[in-house]
Amino acid sequence: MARYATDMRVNVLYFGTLKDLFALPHEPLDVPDGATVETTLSLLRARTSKQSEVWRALAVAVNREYAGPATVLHEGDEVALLPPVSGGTQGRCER
Amino acid sequence: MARYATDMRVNVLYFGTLKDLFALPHEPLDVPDGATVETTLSLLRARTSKQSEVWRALAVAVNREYAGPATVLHEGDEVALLPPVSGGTQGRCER
Amino acid sequence: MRVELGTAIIPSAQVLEEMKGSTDGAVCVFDGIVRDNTCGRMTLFLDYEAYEEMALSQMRVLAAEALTRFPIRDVALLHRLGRLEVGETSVLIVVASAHRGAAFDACRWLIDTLKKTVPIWKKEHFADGVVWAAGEPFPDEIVAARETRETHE
Amino acid sequence: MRVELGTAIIPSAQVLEEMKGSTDGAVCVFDGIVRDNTCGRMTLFLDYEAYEEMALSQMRVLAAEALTRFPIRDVALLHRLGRLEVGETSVLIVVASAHRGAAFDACRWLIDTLKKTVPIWKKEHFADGVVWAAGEPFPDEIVAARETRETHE
Repeated sequence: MARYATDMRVNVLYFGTLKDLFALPHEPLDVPDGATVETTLSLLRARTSKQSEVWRALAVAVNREYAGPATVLHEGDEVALLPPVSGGTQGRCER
Repeated sequence: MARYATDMRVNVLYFGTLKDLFALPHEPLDVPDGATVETTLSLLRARTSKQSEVWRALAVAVNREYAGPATVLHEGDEVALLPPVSGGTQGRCER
Repeated sequence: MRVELGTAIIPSAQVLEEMKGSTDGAVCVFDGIVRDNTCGRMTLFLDYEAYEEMALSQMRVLAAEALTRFPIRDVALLHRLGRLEVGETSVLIVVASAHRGAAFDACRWLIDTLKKTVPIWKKEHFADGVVWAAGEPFPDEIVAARETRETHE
Repeated sequence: MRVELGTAIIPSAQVLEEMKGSTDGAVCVFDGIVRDNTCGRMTLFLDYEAYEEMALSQMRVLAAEALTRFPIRDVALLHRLGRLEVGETSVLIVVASAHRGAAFDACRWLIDTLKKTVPIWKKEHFADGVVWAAGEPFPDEIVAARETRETHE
């Protein structure tokens, strides 16, 4: 992706299944000035094929706090893509 | 209390405040043949004065099982008078 | 199922470890300990006494009923008697289960039911006096005195 | 307040004993341990990973919120990371309180909320394969992707 003068750079972090999907734990990403969480997700989503499930229940943290889709990003932000968490012990069986 | 030919003897056990009230942990008691838990409680109650509070919330166990007022007693039964229990830890403050 | 009633110190930590099994995902513990006060009144120590034979059998009935009512694997239910100092455990409940919801539900049901139905009483020795602790009312089905009261008062 | 996230074994029994205070009447513990199976599928071990800085700060927020929401005295919240064997503790919650109701309520709220909001994931290593465990859905207020999904699908 070319970098324009009006782009800014954020650091994207992948966890859980997303880390496997993108085959890396984090990467710098150039996004348009004024980009939101939603814009960024769309950009990333466009780079993968057919993995719709993982995108459905995703949460995003910006600088280590949960952030809604309309959140505006800034140069240097840490943007983490978080699949549904599964700490604690194992959950119930789905039957 | 005189013992009649038709009386039977049960063993009465006192716990908690009742043990203090009767000033002993247990005693044999002669009750009429066919006496119920209720009859027995009435007999005992007649022996004490003004201690109405303790009788209100009493439970009775016959031979180590909770028994209702209509339960009929038999010769040799173990009849325990139980004030409200307070096992576990201390309860809430009543304010 | 482990049910005990006696004067020995309850080894909470050890019971917790011993209750864990390989099919368990959740262990819920209730450890009831002697507070240094009741409603601000300073406690020196407590003295627990029981209708021992009945209390132990009631505890066994409760533990067995918990195993029937809730999808849990195992239960420990221990109550101590005699003189207990501040900070010591009077009652310990441990429930082991595959899933946490049942473990919490069973543990809470056990302590709530024990406190209303198991014949154990305590004398509170305060800095300024001694009293039998007020118990919670018996559940309706085991109040023997109700009809007596209504008939004779 | 004791909040820890790391690879060291969680000493459940020790934390339980250390959390007891003289004003406490009730201690409620949730000890989450690694089961030997998930829905009948045999587990070899689990591998927990976290967004560590965020997970730890979220755990601190939860513990502090529990102390505000419930009338309790103290909270311990420990989660382990890395490879865990069957029977080992992955999460430990201990709540100490004067009364039992609050201790139970806070303990359960903590594990339920932790499991939905603290960024920790686990890979289940089964005898016949490896999968990321399916998490519970995020609470509505933190699902970032909802509008994206609706707009772009």
